[in-house]
This record gives sequence, structure tokens and C-alpha cells, in this order.
Amino acid sequence: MTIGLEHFLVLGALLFGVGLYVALAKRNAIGVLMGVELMLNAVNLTLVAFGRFVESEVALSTSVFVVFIIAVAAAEIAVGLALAMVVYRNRDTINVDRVNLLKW
Amino acid sequence: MSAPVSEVVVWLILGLPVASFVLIAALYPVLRRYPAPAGWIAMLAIGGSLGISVWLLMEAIGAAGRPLDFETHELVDVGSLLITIGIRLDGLTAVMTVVVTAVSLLVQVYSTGYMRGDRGYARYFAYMSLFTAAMLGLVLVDNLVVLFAFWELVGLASYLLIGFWFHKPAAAAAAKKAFLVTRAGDLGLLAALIFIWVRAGTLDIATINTEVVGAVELGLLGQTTLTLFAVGLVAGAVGKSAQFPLHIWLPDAMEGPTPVSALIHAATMVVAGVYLLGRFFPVLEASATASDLIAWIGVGTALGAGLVAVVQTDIKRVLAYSTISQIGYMMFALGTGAYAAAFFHLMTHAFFKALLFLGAGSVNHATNTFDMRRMGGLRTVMPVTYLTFVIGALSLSGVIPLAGFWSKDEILIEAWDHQPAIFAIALVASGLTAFYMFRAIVLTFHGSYRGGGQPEPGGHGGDAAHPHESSWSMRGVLVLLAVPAVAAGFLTFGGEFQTWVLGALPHPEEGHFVFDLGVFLASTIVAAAGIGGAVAIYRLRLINVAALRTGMLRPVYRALESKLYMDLLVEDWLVRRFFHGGLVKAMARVDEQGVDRALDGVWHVSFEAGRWGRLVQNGQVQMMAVALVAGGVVVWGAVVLFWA
Amino acid sequence: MDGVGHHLAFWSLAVITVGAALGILVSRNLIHAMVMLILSFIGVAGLYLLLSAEFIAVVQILVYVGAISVLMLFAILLTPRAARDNAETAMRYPGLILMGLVIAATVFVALETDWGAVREEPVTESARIIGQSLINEFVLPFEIAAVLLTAALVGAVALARRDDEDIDAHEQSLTLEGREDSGGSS
Amino acid sequence: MGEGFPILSILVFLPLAGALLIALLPGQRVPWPAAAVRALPGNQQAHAKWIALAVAFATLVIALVLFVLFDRADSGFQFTDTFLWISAQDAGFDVSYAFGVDGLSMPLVLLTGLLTTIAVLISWRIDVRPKEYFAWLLVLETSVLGVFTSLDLIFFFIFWELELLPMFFLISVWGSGRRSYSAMKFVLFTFFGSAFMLVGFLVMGVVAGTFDMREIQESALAGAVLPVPAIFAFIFLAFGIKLPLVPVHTWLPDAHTDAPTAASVMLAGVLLKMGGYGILRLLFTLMPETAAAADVALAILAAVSIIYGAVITVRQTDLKRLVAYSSVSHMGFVLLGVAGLGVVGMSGAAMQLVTHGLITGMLFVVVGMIYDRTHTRQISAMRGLAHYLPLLSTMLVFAGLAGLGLPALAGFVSEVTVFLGAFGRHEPQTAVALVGVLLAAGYVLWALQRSVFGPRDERWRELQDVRAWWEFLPLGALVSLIVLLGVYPSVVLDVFELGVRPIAEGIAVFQPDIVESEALEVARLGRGG
Amino acid sequence: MLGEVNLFGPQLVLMCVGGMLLVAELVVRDRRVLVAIAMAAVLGAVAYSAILLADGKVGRTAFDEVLVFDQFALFFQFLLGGVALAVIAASWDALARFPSRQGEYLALLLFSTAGLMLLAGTRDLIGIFVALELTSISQYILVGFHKDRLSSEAGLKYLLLGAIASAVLLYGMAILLGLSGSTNLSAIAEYVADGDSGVIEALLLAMVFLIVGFGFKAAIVPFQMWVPDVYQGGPTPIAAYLSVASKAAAFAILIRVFLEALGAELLSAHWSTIFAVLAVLSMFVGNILAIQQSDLKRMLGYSSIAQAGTILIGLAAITADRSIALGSGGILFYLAGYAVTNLTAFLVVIAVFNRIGSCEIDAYRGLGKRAPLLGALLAFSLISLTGFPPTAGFFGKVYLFDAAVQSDLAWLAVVGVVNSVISAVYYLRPVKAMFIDETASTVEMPARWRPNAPLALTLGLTSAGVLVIGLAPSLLIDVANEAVTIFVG
Repeated sequence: MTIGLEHFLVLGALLFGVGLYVALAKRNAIGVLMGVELMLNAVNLTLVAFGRFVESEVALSTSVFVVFIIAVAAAEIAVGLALAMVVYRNRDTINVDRVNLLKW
Repeated sequence: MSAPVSEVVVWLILGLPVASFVLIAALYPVLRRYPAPAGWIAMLAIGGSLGISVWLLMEAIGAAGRPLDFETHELVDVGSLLITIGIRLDGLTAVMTVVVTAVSLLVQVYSTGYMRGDRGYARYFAYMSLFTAAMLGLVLVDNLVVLFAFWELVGLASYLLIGFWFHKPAAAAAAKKAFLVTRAGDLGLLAALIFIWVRAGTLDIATINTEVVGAVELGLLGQTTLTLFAVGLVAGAVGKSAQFPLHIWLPDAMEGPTPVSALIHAATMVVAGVYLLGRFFPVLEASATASDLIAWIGVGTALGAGLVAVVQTDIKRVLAYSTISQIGYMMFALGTGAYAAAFFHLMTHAFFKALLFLGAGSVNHATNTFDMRRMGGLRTVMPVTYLTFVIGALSLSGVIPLAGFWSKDEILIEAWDHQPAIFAIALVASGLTAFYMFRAIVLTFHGSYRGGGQPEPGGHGGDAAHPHESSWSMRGVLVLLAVPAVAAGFLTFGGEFQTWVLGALPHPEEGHFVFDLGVFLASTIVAAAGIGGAVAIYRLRLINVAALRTGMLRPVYRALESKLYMDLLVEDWLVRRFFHGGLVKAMARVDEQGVDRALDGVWHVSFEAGRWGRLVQNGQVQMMAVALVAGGVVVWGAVVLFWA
Repeated sequence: MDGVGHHLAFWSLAVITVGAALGILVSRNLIHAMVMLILSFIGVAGLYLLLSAEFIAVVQILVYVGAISVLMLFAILLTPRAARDNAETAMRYPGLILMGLVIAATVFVALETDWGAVREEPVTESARIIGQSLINEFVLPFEIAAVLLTAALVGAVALARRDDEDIDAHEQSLTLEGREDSGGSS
Repeated sequence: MGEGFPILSILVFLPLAGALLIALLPGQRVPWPAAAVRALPGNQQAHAKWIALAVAFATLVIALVLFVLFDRADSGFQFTDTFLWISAQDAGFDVSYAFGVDGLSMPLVLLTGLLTTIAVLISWRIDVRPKEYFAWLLVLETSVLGVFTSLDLIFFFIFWELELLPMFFLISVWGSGRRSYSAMKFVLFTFFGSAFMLVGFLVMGVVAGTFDMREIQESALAGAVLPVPAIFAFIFLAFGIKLPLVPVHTWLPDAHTDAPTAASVMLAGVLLKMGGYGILRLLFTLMPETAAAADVALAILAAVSIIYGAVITVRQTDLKRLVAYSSVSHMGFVLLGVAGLGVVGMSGAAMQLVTHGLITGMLFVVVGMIYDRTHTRQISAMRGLAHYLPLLSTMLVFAGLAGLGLPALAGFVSEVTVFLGAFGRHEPQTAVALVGVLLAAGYVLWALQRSVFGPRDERWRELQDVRAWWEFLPLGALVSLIVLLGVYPSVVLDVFELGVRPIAEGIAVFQPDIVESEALEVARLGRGG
Repeated sequence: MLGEVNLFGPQLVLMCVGGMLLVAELVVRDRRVLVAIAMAAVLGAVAYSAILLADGKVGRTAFDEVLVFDQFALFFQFLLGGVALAVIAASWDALARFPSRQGEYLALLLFSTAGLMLLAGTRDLIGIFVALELTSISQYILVGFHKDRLSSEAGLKYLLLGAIASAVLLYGMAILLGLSGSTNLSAIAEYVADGDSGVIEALLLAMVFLIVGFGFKAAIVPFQMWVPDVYQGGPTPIAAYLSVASKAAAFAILIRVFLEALGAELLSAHWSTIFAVLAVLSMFVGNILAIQQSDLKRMLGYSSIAQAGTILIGLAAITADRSIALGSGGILFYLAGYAVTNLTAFLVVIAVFNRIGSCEIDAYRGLGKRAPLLGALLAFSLISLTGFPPTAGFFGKVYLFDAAVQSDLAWLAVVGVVNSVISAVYYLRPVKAMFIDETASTVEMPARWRPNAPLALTLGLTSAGVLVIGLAPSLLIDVANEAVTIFVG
């Protein structure tokens, strides 16, 4: 069996699913962000795999796309962590299940 | 044939009382304080009407009762609906107008005395004018819808006058009852007019009587149509003329002032039903069903009302039941084809019954009561009243040669020819009439005085402890009315009256005088028996009434005293229990529990859905994320599984 | 890509990457999870190499391992009083189900779809080419990304910075939202 | 009033302008537009009502002038005032600003003008936020006039919806009892119905390519998204709620009872009429085939409403509520007449709109005046009012009698015409409806007996009968009009006939066997033979 | 090259001035100056767009079709510019709460606006992604800008959810890219147009993930749950911004992607149905939950969900041949009307909040007496939101429902109108509180007061807009339809 596109796609899918679970289920805000990062990595992996395997002009755009995603992810994390800090300052916790003043 | 009189003049008959009504209403703020002119205005107007009526009667006589030709005017013209208004002036109309205006005038003269000092003096005359106008309109017009309009207006006047002393709860209740019960009958008339228009396309009375009836005879129109129409008319007549089973309003209507009872509930309005059926006599003739129906209703009412009258203790109620009974006579007369006789009786009855009522009013003036158990012995202090009352009673009882005899006799003869069973029942009723009338005379005028009633606060009337004869205006009217009560019957001798009235029919015939010895003997014997019985029982006390009442005749008494259970049946069972207790309650339940509840339910459900729904929005960010992703996955899954 | 080396590399990297990710999933300690995350990033970087995307791999190592992870570590250190565990919330089971569904859906799509002709050899692609395209056809996203990074930077600073007025604002908000305080915890 | 003079626009928007003027009146000082009324008596707030009166009266005068100038030989729309208002390119969404009156709408416009003037007059003593009150009243007039004169579906709909807000405010601010509940209920019911109506309009407009009601043909609706009966039903729902018909009538008693007197007058007098008008103007004109097919169902609905409404009315103990419920019954006659499908029935129905407006309006006016004096509406609490309030009691009796269909008063004419027009097609339903007349007599007389009649009650000793000019004027106007229409109905009926004749002709195409009366055939034959 | 940059001018102005503000803040602390600069930037951007329009640049593309300057983009540039101006003006009082960070606030607002404008004007997946993130990240920060308990919580929630949503969106984009081999929307459109059914699942997954990502921004059920929390917690001007500008741009990109890239019959049949279902869900959920709310801001949040559902009707309403632009044009028209309407409502909420420090509906009792004009304007905007004439909201709804009917979706129009009825229940509640309830609010309220001048001016403009669109919708309808002609076959 050749290691082909499907392998990477399935791997990406698994990574995406695990990341999703982490994002959905972890109580710590930083943990949730980790899950998001995993999901983005999964997307990146998928994109790069497409760029490697798909017969078209796609290669370049996927790489560029991935670069942008990485950059944006970094920015997102930075802002996310900053917000987590602010929440921490207000509430002494960053557990998302306790950050629920706003509801109903 | 062009009319020898101007149309405007005819309208004046109606217009004068209308003007009187409007004038009194307009001047009411003044007349309220200085009421006397109100009476004069009303009497002047009605006097004028009487004058014109008499003139017109002469004209009508000149034309042998045939209708005079007047123009019709368009009132409503929408699509295929054409409602016109015009004058129908023939012998029948002329007679009716004269009777109405004459009795009306006399009653109003009487009223100036009777109502003196009443707070509502002006209002009273306004209402009276209104009534007269409406009644004259009812008689004069040539279109069924317009007739119906006046028919209802007459009911309105009756309502207002019965409830004239509205401070008495009984009067207010009686007014309402009268209006409602007659309206139930009016529905029949309304239905009839709708029906005939839809089927025959006309509302013109003459057209219905000739063309429509002709069309039925030619088979162009179903017999059923005519019968249904006639039955509707009968229903209207039964309501207005207080025939069984819609008679229950009339006795209660005695809560109104006595002159009102005399005019409206004895002489004029209550016989409007008779007039209506007479007006449509060709229709009635053409429909055997309707004729039989009205004949049996009439004669049944005549008997039943006569029976109930026997046990009444209120003199006006005796007269009321007597009126019902007498109208029953006219009704079955029409049903048996005695058209002219019915109207002859209508006329004589108008005079002598008005006389009787006014006499009762006179007595009331003296005693402050209508309860005969508190009267007695008034013969000596009120001789004029007594005498005229006796004349009226004799006339009513059908004692020869008074007016009542001739008219009643004529009806009985026709009944005998037509249907002996009806004749027999009518004869019994005739005897009962004599009996209860003389019972009333004995209780009221003979024996010793039993004290009278308390004067009403703010009312009129004098010292009941010392009764006295009434004022000249009242006495004068009694005397004047006694004249036709005695002599009106003579109009029949040459068949003149019949000719006038028959002239109103499409195929008129010469009227002629009828006399049957057998019938004469029978009715005279019965009347004598009735009078004798009354005198024997109540004056000579040959039979102990009290013992009878508690003895073997007890069930009969109870039945009669409760008016043959009709009030109970209608008011208690039909209205109170079935309608209010059942239907209304049930529907109100539907109303309260139905739509609004359903809507409340919808609202409740969505509100609760919101209350629970917002719990999902619990502020947990991961809950939101789950929803977000799940939404996507579910949408994809659904699309792939079900659509793709 | 059917050499043994490729197989070995792919499968080992796959195990590392997914295993590390699962490690985050099961880990109860935030620091451990952090380490696992870095491991997973490195595994992904390895996979990029396998896919002949060297430049991306380098960026991956630099940005994710070098920057983001450090940032996260700082964040952990700066929130000393916050809970340190990496436990799950009540969303665990919905999360599991959803994970299953999403993996099922994505794997299904990955396997069932005809992705078109497969390129045997990777196109050579270098940092230079990517850089050129960034200032040519993708100059616009590039510029936007620059602004985005600025915005994020400035914003993060603005948020994380403690200003005098913020303290006032904080107190003000405490008084304003005092009602809602009862339910919350601090 | 030459061609092109936008007289209807002026008519419709004059009240709105008045409302704005009133709304802009400052509390303290008098701006130049209101300076003219500086000299008038009363305080600053009194200016609001004077302006309102002036505007309402001016509108009435314009309406009256139009009524007089109305060409009674032209069955089309007159005084039209049209331009393309919204024209969406290629989108099939063209809305016209289109005003016009025909025989059907002209009397209703006049009625609206009259009743608004009366509503202003009887509100003379309003002292709670009078500015807003009169402003809303005038806005209401604009919306109703707009409904009666619009010739474009969307335009019509706008005015139809516009009416909700003034009523919402009038009821919930100046009302009594559970006023905010009632106001909300009113709004939700009406809004619900009109929402469906909007869908119906849109479906029609889309398939017909125009919203102009003069151009929509039923035959063109065949290809619509919804089947034509569904469109009919959607639109009918709105009108049925407004009319109102059982079982969607329950908003009416609440709204009427809790509304201030003037709002009740407007509600009963003109707002309900919008339902009947809509049925004739839109359903029967635009979808004659469906209407002709639905007539039996409509007649049954009508009969149910008449009887049900009347029976429930019998049970009411609150005088105002009683009047309100009686409206359910009376408005059933409108539908009954319409279901007759012929000129007579429709004219009767249209006539019933006007007569009910006058009579029920008057009832509300009188009940309101009585309430102002006695501060009760419970019939059981009243007794013998006629002793101390003779004129007012007379008016109540008059209005009540008019309400029960007494001849020579307006109600009789329309009811009889409706019966005549409906009986030919719907014998059982009409026969059942006849009972409603008796029931009407029942509840009216029962109420009169217990409220105005009866022994003197010392509680009412201090009450003042009608004396102010602003009380006399409305009563006098209503009494004379009720009598006029009762005695000589043709003055309005002929105009209505002009309006309904084209509608009936449109329906006759699909129902050639319409029998109102066997058109004198028999009589003619009988005469000939 | 310059020609290409020229088309990017409006956004560039915003970005540059935003950067300048960051610097300027170090020198100038005067609120007036900073706000003036920000407003000038927005005005400059709008003016730039106008100049481009006048210069006949409409229809040009730049940067390899990443950027497109068509009428559609232009429409949103004007709309978003207007909204940004209003929000800046509305932020006048809010700025006072963080005097040392005014520059950042305004800069972020400008960045975000630039991002939104770009979103409406890109035809490339990468461009879309980056623009979306630019605006999103700026918004996350702005929502948390108060740094108090509620604000920070809202910011964190928004960010976490936004991050997850972007990841999902990216996955969808990745699949699309893998399938079509291009990030360009036209190329994708070509691929989809002759796509075979073998890839339908993948296409659908990509499509659904795009819906998730954009639906998140547009606040469509079930991607909407952040909305009330963020609206309630964030600064009120930002809530207004989110509810209007962000939503508008989200719908812009939805229209562009779905009509331009995924518009082929193969997919449109599916997404039309999906949007119809989501529209129904959004309307019901938004309305039924809004009834429950006691906080006006939160209620407006739920209401904006319901409004999103209404707007979705326009997306669902795609006629088979798409010969008429009713649905998409209707969305644009509705969005514009909704923008002025919702801004009016929010501006009043801001004004009241600045004065009494509460957004509870109960606190509004008696407002009609204390501040009649403000109360009237709030009532007017709520009435417009309900869809009563003669307002922008009325015609917006009529137009969208008309679109639904034209697309044989009469049932959807029925659901829409029924929801309008439901919405009356809660929209009229504040009206009742302000004008009808007699018991005065427990919250202290000054007798007669006016909002600050910028706010008052903006309020005047937006409410005038509501009325003008309600009275003369023709012009706007034409503009909106013109804007979407590029999508019409």
C-alpha cells in the first residue's frame, strides 16, 4: 500500500476530531485553546497533503494558505491568552465552565 | 281611477300625529313644566286626522270601498329590490282609520283627565301621538316592507307606553315582555316578506293579493310558497294580536296606563294582526292550511282566554283576557272566511272594549286599585261609570240589540256554516264572556265597598277611602263611547259595512245582512246563562266559590289561576331554564373555555418552550460550541442521508 | 510514496502526532498537556517534511513550538491562582459523541471522495517561491495579515496591560453588576 | 377638483399632518403654527383638542364635499390619485401610491370622517396626556381613510397595519380594566391575521405581476404558488378577525371594553368596517370564482356568528361589554349579505357597515357618557337612570332600539336588505340568522330595563344630564343620521349599489344562477295571464 | 500595480489611519481629536469608494482576483462605513471609561471595519479567511475591552467559539481547495458547475462547514449561542456594531460564496433547503427566547438572531433560473434597513445606559415622560423591527417574503409572518414600559435630559433613515438590486 492522500486526510480528520474534543470538553481555557490549535494543525496538514498530492496548480496556494493560518493562529492565541488573563484577573479562574455570569 | 283626494291630504292623517309627536318632543323642555298644551296639541292633531278620515271614509263609501288610485314613490331601488311607498286607500283602510282616529281621540280626551298631574303628562301625549301615527301608517301603506316598518313602530309605541311608569319594575318588565313576545311573532312576518320577495319578486300588497295568488292558481308558483307566506303572516298576527301561544304579553301589558290599555291593547294595536290577515285575505283564502291554522288558533284562544278571565281578580286583566278572547273570535272568523264579519266585530269591539277599559280606569281613579277584591258597591257613587260599563259589558256579552250582538252573531253564523265544531267552542266562549263580565260588574259595583288601595307616591288619584265619580272629561268620553257600543251594530242591517270592507278585496261582492234564528237563540241563551250564572254566584251567592276553589274544582282553579301554565312554560321553562340556563350557559362556556383557552394554550406552550429553551443558553461556552459543531454535522448528515 | 522509509516515517509520525493529541485528551495536568501539544506540533512538522513542505515545517516549528507554546506556558504561569488541572467539563460526553461524528464524517469524506489525479512527485517549492507569491498574487492577504498581527498585538497588550482607569472600571463594574455576583464565584 | 388634483391624498394625510402638529406642540410655549389658536379658551393643553377638532372637522368637510361631488353614474374609481411609488427593477415588486374611491368606499370614507370628529368631541374632557391622545386619534383616522381609499395591495396593507399602533396606545394608555392585556390581544390578533393577508397579497402580486387591485384578475392567479382558495383563505383570515367572526372574535369584547370611549367608537364604528370592506373590495372583487364557490361556508360562518354573538351578548352584565359582543352578532350580518353574492345582499352588507358604525358608535358614546357620570358599567349597579338622566337615557333607549333593528332607524334597512339578499341562496342560514334579530331585542331590552328603568335610586341624585355642546353635537348628529338613513336609505344605498354592482357582475359570471328574487317574473306573468 | 492598490484604497485608508491612531494616542489624549481622526478615516474610506465609483472602477479586480471592486462590494463599503461612523459616534461616552486606550479602541474598530469591507470584496478563500480573522480578532478584543467581569467573559467566549468556528470553516475551505485546486471563487464555481456526483459528500461537507463558519458570524441558529452573551457583556457600541456590521458582512460573504462559488444547481438545491430550515429555526428560537428576556441588550441579541433568520429567507429564496435578484437584493435591502433600525435602537440603549447605568427593561419605565424623544425613537425602531409600516423593517420584510413567494416558498413566508407576530410580543414590551406603565422605574432618572451631541446627531440620522427607507424604499431597492446583478444569471 502506498502512503497516499487518503492517509494524510484520515490523519488530519483524526487530529481534527481529537482537537475538537479537547476544545469542547476541557475546562481550562488554555486547554480549550490547545484543542483549537490541534484543529488548525489538522487543517494545515490536510492542506499541505492536498498541495502535495492533488494534480493542479494548488500547491502554491496551499502553502500560502497554511502560512496565513499559522500566522492567524498565533494572533488568535495571543489575544485568547490575553483575554484569559483578564478573566483571571476578574475571577481568579480561567475555567470556562465557571465563566458563566452571562446566561439565559 | 284617479283619486278624488290629493295624496298629501291622505298623508296628513299620518302626518298630523307625527307632527304632534315631533312638536311635543321639541317643546319637551317647556312642556315638562307646563304640560297642559301637550294634550291639546295631541288632540288637535288627532282631531284633524279624524276629520280627514271621516272625509275619506265618505269618499271610500262613494267608491263602494274600491281602492282609490294613488301614486307610489320609490324608497329603495337596489338591484332587483324595489321598495315603494304609497297609499292603499279602500273601504277597509277607511274604516280602520276612522276607528283608530276616533278611539284615539276619545282616549286622549279621557287621558287629559286621567293623566292629570302625572309627571310624564307631556311624554305621554308624545307617545300617544307616535302610536297613532304608526298605527295609521300601518293601515295606510301599500307595501309589505313599509307595513312591517309601521308594524314594528306600533310595537315600539306599545313598549314605551306599557313601560310608561318605568319606575315600577313590573311595568318595565311587562314592556320588555310585550316587545319580545310580539317580536317573536314579527319574525314570522319578516320571514314571510323575505320569502315572498325571493319567490315572487314583489312586496306590493296589491300585487301579492292579485298577481301572486293568480300565479299560484295558474300553477306558476308553488302552493307551498303561498302557504309558507301565509303561515308567516299568521305568525306575525298571532304575536301582535296576542293569540295562543304568544298571548302571554297582553295581560302583563296592563301595567301601562289604563287609557293606553284601552287604545292600544284593546281597540287598535292588538287588532293589527286581524287587519294584516284581512289585508292578505286572498292569500289566506288560497291557503287552506293557513286558514285552518288561524281558525283553530283563534277559537282555541277565544275559549282558553275566556276560561282564564273567569278567575282573574284584577279588573284590567279580566278585560285583557277578554280582549284576547275576542280577537280569537275575529281570527277564527277570518279563518272560516268571515272576512267582513271579522272586521265588523273588530270595529264594534274597539268601541265597547275601549269603553270598558276606560270605565275600569275611571274606577281605578276612584279607588287607586284594579283589584276587584278591594272594590264593591261603586254603583252608587259612580253612576255614570256604572251604567256605561254595564252597557259595554252587555254589548260584549252579545246581548241583543247592542253592537256586540250583531257582530258576534254574524261570526257565529259563518262559523256554523263552515265548521260546527268551531261554532260550538265559540258558543261556550261566548257564554264565558258574559259570565266573567258580569262577575266583574258584580264584584266592582255591587255589594259593599272594600276599601280601595293606597295612593301611589307621586301618582294621581284621590282619596281611596271615599271614592267619587271621575272628572267630566272622563265621564263624557264614557258616554260618547257608549253610543257606538250600543248603536254601531246597526251598520250591518243594510250590508253597508260589509260592502265597504269587501271592496278592499280583489273580487269584491255586495255585502248583505245575515241573520239566523237558531244561532240567535243559541247565543242569546248562552249569554243569558252566563249573566245569570255570574249574578247567581257572585251577587246572590247561591254557590260558595271559596268552597269550590278548595274543593273538587281545585285543580281546575289552579290551572286557570296559573293562566293555563303558559307563563310558566314560556318564562320559566323556555326562557329561564332552556335558554338562559342551558343554551346561553353552554355557549358562554365555549366562549370562555374555547378560543381564548386555546390561544392561552399556544401562548403558554411557547412561553414554556422559551423558559426551557433559555436553559440551554446556560452561559457555558462549550455548550455553545457543541451546538455549533453538532449543527454542522447534523445538517451534513441529514443532507447526505436524506437528500443527496 | 511507497518506500519503506516513507511507510516507517509516516506511521511513526502519525502515531506520535495522534498519540500526543490523545495525550492532551487524557492528560489531567495542564503542563503535561502542554508538553503533549508540543510533541504533536513536532509530529505535524515531521509530516510536513514527509510531504516535502520544508518551509512549512520550519514555520511550524518556529511559530507553534517556538512562539505559541511559550505563550501558553507564560499564560499558565501568569494565572497562578487558577486551577491547574486539565479536567473535562460536563460537555465530555456530548464532546465524545461529537468527536465520533465529526471523525466519521470527515473520514468518510476523505475515503469516499474521488480527489482527482494524484501527483507522483512533489513540486519543488521553496521559501523563495512562497515569498514571491506573497508579494505578488497574495500581497493583499499578506498586508491584511500584517494588520491583523498588529491588531492582535496591540489588542493583546491593551487587554493585558493594567491601567489605573481599568481598576476603576473594574470596581465600577462590580457595583453595577452586583446583582449577578451572587451566582458567580471568585 | 380637476383631474390630477390630489384631493384624496389631502384627505388621507390631513389628519396625519394634524397629528404631527399636535405632537410638535410644546408643553410650555406656543409655536407659530399654534399661535393661531392662542386666542382660544382653555389652557395650553386645550389647544391639542381644538386642533384635533379642526382637523377632524376639515377632513369631514372634505369627505362630505367628495360625497356630494361623487359621480353617481360612474361605477369606477373616482378622484384617483396615482403614481408608481416603488419600482424595483426586474424584481417584480412594483407598488403604486394609489388612491381612489368608488361607490363602496365613498360612504365609508364619510363615516370615518364623521366618527373621528365625534370621537374628538366626546374626548373633550381627556386630561391624561391629551396631546398624545388626540395625535393618535388622528393617526388612526389617516390609517382608516387610507385603507378605504387605497387601490394597491401593498399600499392597502400599509394603512391596514398602521392602524394597530394608534389603537394599541389608545387602549393601553387611556383604557381601563385589563387594558394592556386587551391592547396586546388586539394587536396580536390583528397582526396575526394581517400577516397571513400579506402572504396572500404577495402570492397574488407575484403571479399577477402587479399589486394594483384594478388590474389583478383571478384567472391570472391560477399558476400561483398557493392554490387560489388558499390565497382566499389567507386573506379572509385577516378580514374575519377584523370583522370579527366567531371563533376569532375574542379580542373584540376585551378591546372594546377596556378602550376609552372614543377608541371604542372608532373601533366599532370604522375599524371593524375594514374587515367587511376588505371582503368586498379584495376577496370578492379579485377572486370572484372562489368567492362564489365559498358562499355556503361563508353564510354558515355568518349565521354562527350572528347567533353565537347574540347568545353570548345575552349573558353580559357589563354594559359596554354587552355592546361589544353585540357587534359580533351585527357584523355577522355583513358576511351574510356578502355571501348572498348579489347586488341586494352586498348593498345590504355595505349598508350594514355604515349603520352598525353609526348605531354602535352611538351606543358606545352614550355608554361612555353614562360611565363618566356613574363610574360604573355594571348593569346590575345601575337602576332608574332615566329619572335623573332623562336625555341620556332617551339616547340610550334610542340607540338600543336602533341596534335591535327598529324600523325607521338605520339598522332595520340594512338588516332587511341583507336578509332579502341572502335568503335566495342560503335559506337555512338566513332563517337561523333571523333568530338573531329576536335575540338582539332580548339583550337590548333586558339591558335597558335594568339600567335606565326602574325605581329612583338616590345614588344618582347628583348626576348631571347632558349639557355641554360637545356632548350634544355628537348625539344630535348620530340621532339625525340614524333616522335619516332609516327613513331614506337611498342616499347611501344608491352609492353603495354603484360600488357593489361590478363586484356582483364579476361573480355572476361564475354563478349565473344567483337568485335574489325571481325578478318579478311571476308577478309579470300573473299580470299578463 | 498602483492601479491595483487603488482599488484597495478605502480599506487601506482605514488600516493606515488605524495604525496612525495607535501612534497618535501616545501624543494626543483628547477624545475629540481621536474620534475626529477615526471618523475622518471612515469618511475618507467612503469618499475613496465614491471616487472609485465615479472613476468608473466598478467591476475591476485586483491582485489576481483576490480583491474585487464591484457594486456588491461597494454597497457594503458604504453600508459598513455608515455603520462604523455611527458606532464611533456612539462610543463617545464609552471611550471615557478607558481614557488611556482610546486609540486602541478606535484603531481596532477601524481595522475591523476594514476587514468587513474586505470580506465583502474578496473572491479568494485566503482573502476571505484573512479578512474574516482581521475583523474577528479585532472584535474579540473590543468585546473584552471593558475588562470587567462581564466584558472579559464575553470576549473570551466569543474568542473561543470564534476560534472553533474558524477551524471548522478552514476545514471546509481546505476540502474545497483540495477538490477544486484553487482558492479563487470563479475557479471553484467552474469546478462545482461541472462537478460530478461522486464528490457530492465532500462538497456538501465543505459547504456545511462554510455555513457553520459564516453562520457563526451571521448569528444563525444553531451557531448563534454566543450572541446574547456577547451583546450583553460587551460594550454596547460594540454590540451594536456586531449586530449590524458584522452580520451584514457575514451575509455579504454568504451571498458571494454561495451564489458565486456554490451557486450551481448541484448544490444550490441543497443549500436553499438548508437555509430555509435554518431560517425557520433562527426565527423561532430567536423570537421565543427573546420573549423571556428582561435585559434590553440581551433581548436585542435574541432579536438579532430572529432577524438573521428572516434575512436567511432571502438566501433560501433562489428561483430555479435565478433570473431575478429578489432574494439577494432583498437581503441587501433588508440589511440596510435593519442597520439603521437596529442602530437606532442600540443608540437609545447606549444613551440610556450612559445615564442610568442599566439596560433592564424595567428601568425604562417612565422613560417616555423623562425623555420623550429618546423613548419615541426607541419605540419607532422597535416598531420597525417588528415590521410595522411605514418603516424600513416593514419593507424589508415584505420584500424578503415576496422573494420567498416568488421562489415557490410561500410556506417560508408564512413562517416569517407568524414570527413577526410573535416578535411583536417582546418588541412592544419596552414600548409599553416607556409609554404606558404608570409605576415609575425604581432606577433614578434625571427629569429632562439629552444624550451627548454626537450620539444625538447619529440617532437623528439613523432614525431618519428608518423613516426614509420606509417611505421611499424605491431608491434603496434599486441600489440593492443593482448590487447583486453580478450574481444574477
